[in-house]
Amino acid sequence: MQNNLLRYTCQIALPGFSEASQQQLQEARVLVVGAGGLGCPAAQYLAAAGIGTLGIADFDVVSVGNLHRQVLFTPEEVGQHKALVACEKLQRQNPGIKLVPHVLKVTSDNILALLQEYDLVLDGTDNFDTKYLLNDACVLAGKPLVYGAIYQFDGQVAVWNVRQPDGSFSPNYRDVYPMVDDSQVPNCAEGGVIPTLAGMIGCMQANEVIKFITKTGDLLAGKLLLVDALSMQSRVIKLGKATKTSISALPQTEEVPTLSVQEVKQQLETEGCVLVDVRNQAERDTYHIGGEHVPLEALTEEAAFLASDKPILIYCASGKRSGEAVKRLKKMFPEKEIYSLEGGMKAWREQV
Amino acid sequence: MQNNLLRYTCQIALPGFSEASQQQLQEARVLVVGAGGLGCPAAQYLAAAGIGTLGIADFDVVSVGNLHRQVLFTPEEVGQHKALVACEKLQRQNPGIKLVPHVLKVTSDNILALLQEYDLVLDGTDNFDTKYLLNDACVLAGKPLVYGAIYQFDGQVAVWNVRQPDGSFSPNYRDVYPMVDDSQVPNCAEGGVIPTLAGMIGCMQANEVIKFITKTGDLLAGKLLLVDALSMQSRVIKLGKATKTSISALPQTEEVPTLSVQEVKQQLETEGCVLVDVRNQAERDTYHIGGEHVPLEALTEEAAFLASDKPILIYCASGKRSGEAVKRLKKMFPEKEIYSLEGGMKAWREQV
Amino acid sequence: MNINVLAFGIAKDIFGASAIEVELPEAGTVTDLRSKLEEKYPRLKQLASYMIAVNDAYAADGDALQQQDEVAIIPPVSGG
Amino acid sequence: MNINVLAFGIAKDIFGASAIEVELPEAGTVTDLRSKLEEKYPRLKQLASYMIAVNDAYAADGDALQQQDEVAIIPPVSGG
Repeated sequence: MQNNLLRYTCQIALPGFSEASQQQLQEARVLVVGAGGLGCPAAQYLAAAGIGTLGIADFDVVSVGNLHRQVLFTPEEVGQHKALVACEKLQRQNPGIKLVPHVLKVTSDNILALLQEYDLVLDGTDNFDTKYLLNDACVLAGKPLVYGAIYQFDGQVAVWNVRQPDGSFSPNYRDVYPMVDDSQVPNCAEGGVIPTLAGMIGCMQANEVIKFITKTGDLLAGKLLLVDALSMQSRVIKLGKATKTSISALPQTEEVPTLSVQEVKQQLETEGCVLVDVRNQAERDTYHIGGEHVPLEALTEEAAFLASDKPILIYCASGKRSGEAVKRLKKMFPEKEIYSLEGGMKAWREQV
Repeated sequence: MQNNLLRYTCQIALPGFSEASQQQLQEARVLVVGAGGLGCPAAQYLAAAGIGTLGIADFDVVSVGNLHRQVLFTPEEVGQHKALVACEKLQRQNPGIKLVPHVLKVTSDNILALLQEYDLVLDGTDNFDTKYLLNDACVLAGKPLVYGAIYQFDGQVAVWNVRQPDGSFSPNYRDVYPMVDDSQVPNCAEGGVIPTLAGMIGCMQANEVIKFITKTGDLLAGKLLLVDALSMQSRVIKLGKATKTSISALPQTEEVPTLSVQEVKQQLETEGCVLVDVRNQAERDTYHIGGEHVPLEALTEEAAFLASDKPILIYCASGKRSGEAVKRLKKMFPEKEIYSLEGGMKAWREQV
Repeated sequence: MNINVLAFGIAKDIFGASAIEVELPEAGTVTDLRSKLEEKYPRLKQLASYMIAVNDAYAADGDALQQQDEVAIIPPVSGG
Repeated sequence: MNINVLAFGIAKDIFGASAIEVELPEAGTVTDLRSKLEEKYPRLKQLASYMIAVNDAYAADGDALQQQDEVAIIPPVSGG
């Protein structure tokens, strides 16, 4: 056996695996989008198993609140770009593969060019906008997407858009969820997530990637796996063989004007701004930084704060609902200066 | 919120969790035995989630063949003690917890003293002898054991020996498998293992630890979870409420005399020794280092090699069957000089 | 007929339970179930989409339901 | 009666299949199944112990089996 294969002896020994399977892994080019709770464990195992070209796309920096589940990062790295830190560590873990950091936010402008460099995408993102963007881009590019998502104790895994022997493609995210109002679904910053579930689901995604590349086992294509970390019961939902959706264009990425915690502090100390809290009453009662309180649902009816000529800063728990609020208000008042607080109260409490 | 809790915001936000749950995790003392395929991911998530005292027991050093699934280690650390490397990395990951390396092989002589320092044990071992030792020691000490095991694409998880409200204890390993002839069950070095399954099962074990400590969800006590990484179908087998076994003493750890690859090389270059390969014909045909070929099943009938007055070195794929062979022969011929090749052909090919 | 409906993810919060019973006319369909649920739990409709699975398979709107079916409401999840 | 037996782990190698059919007398027990299997697959007996689960529950040796039962052979696993 070649010396460089010694590392992989215990997987080459698997039934159905061979040195040729290891060669397939070495030749594969996999893009992990999002180096967060799912992306960290997935990338660790893909690197360990010898995926030859592993891209990590993330525009964000490490924050303290990430550390309970994003196991590639340490407190010393808070403030550094996740994609760079992840690639550096994974390169040390496996010097025999190529790691490619992409410090960028994937958008409708850049995603198709990025996909050209890869055979397969792993969805480690944490928001619906990017999940739909990745899904639609993979459908347009004809490439499989290994999807994962988590919330509290519930996880989902599937492999979307796999070409079948008859030329059709397996179902994709829009077959299951045609569209979502994301302000109605809390994210992990709001509802919490158990770190070990992120680990399980990320490993399951990496597992599907390895199965796809080496043509081993039964893929979760045309299926959706549901995992409940409270009971460890799981079930596989059959989705049908082929997609019934037709996707012909990407959803356009909307830019939401944001201000960072530091920028807001400076603004408050100088010309000031109108603060608007769009969280619910219970969240407001627990902790707030002043200003008006207008829950997101009531926003367009109770927008009296728009009368001020100061800039408006909208905040919520994580920046998600405030981003949605800014989008809605900007549609009605495109000339108004309205911002969302980046990272919401979570970032505020970490940084102030 | 206190500054040192910011790291844990996203798990304190979970339904049923609170700052008090985080305090329970901080006060817990968990021992991970085996820093291998299961121990690495389990310890990563236990450290990330803030287990206050985390012990890592492993006597072994990092080898190249570990790296495809033991994600805490890099090629630079080959030859270093796993427990030390793991504790150093996990301490950087979470400086707010106490990490305790135990560079030792757990045996019937030391296990009970070791358990006194901990509330709960996570089984990350890779052999039946240590699994039974841990099981029986936890039963004697009245402490829960979070069990995990993997082979090829199959994984198992359970929580043994949990005290019930009525004072009885939930089933343990011996309720399911009273005893095993371990020479009949191949290990990962022989049959292979998919790295991502190690990640999943390790994370599931850490998940049960967190659930136990914070009294969240339904534990896998009185149950055995089976996971199939090929299909991602899993099932939970009900084992009954209370144990039916009675354990009153520890199995005595048998010392198997071994020689390392380097020691064998030296021996061969000086006074020489009798080599005996106890693998099967297919393994023999693929690669061997000479000497007699006597498969383990035939060993006690075909022991003509015992006539030599040179030391006898028995080898197999990983050191497991050769260890078993040495035990059997030593019982029959206690005065003979018989050794097992440590790490088997796997270690040989890595080091020669 | 009474249909037993299991809740996943945020549907547990919306129903306030991990399973509920829903009364439907004989030969009711998935669409009937959706209307009934959205009438009682308006937040479900606000999700814009959620999957209904019957006996562990995706159910289309016109599919007929039967008393013994195991029905699951599986809302979207976005965390990562 | 014919019992459908699912194989896990090393039992798949021993049977050479992930499921086999075993012919048992009516009202046969788990012990009868064990004997039948060990006679046909001696390697199973060499494991020293393996679990038999019936309809996802641990089955003791005296338990009676029925035609429609889902039987699983779950050998021990030691890897880590």
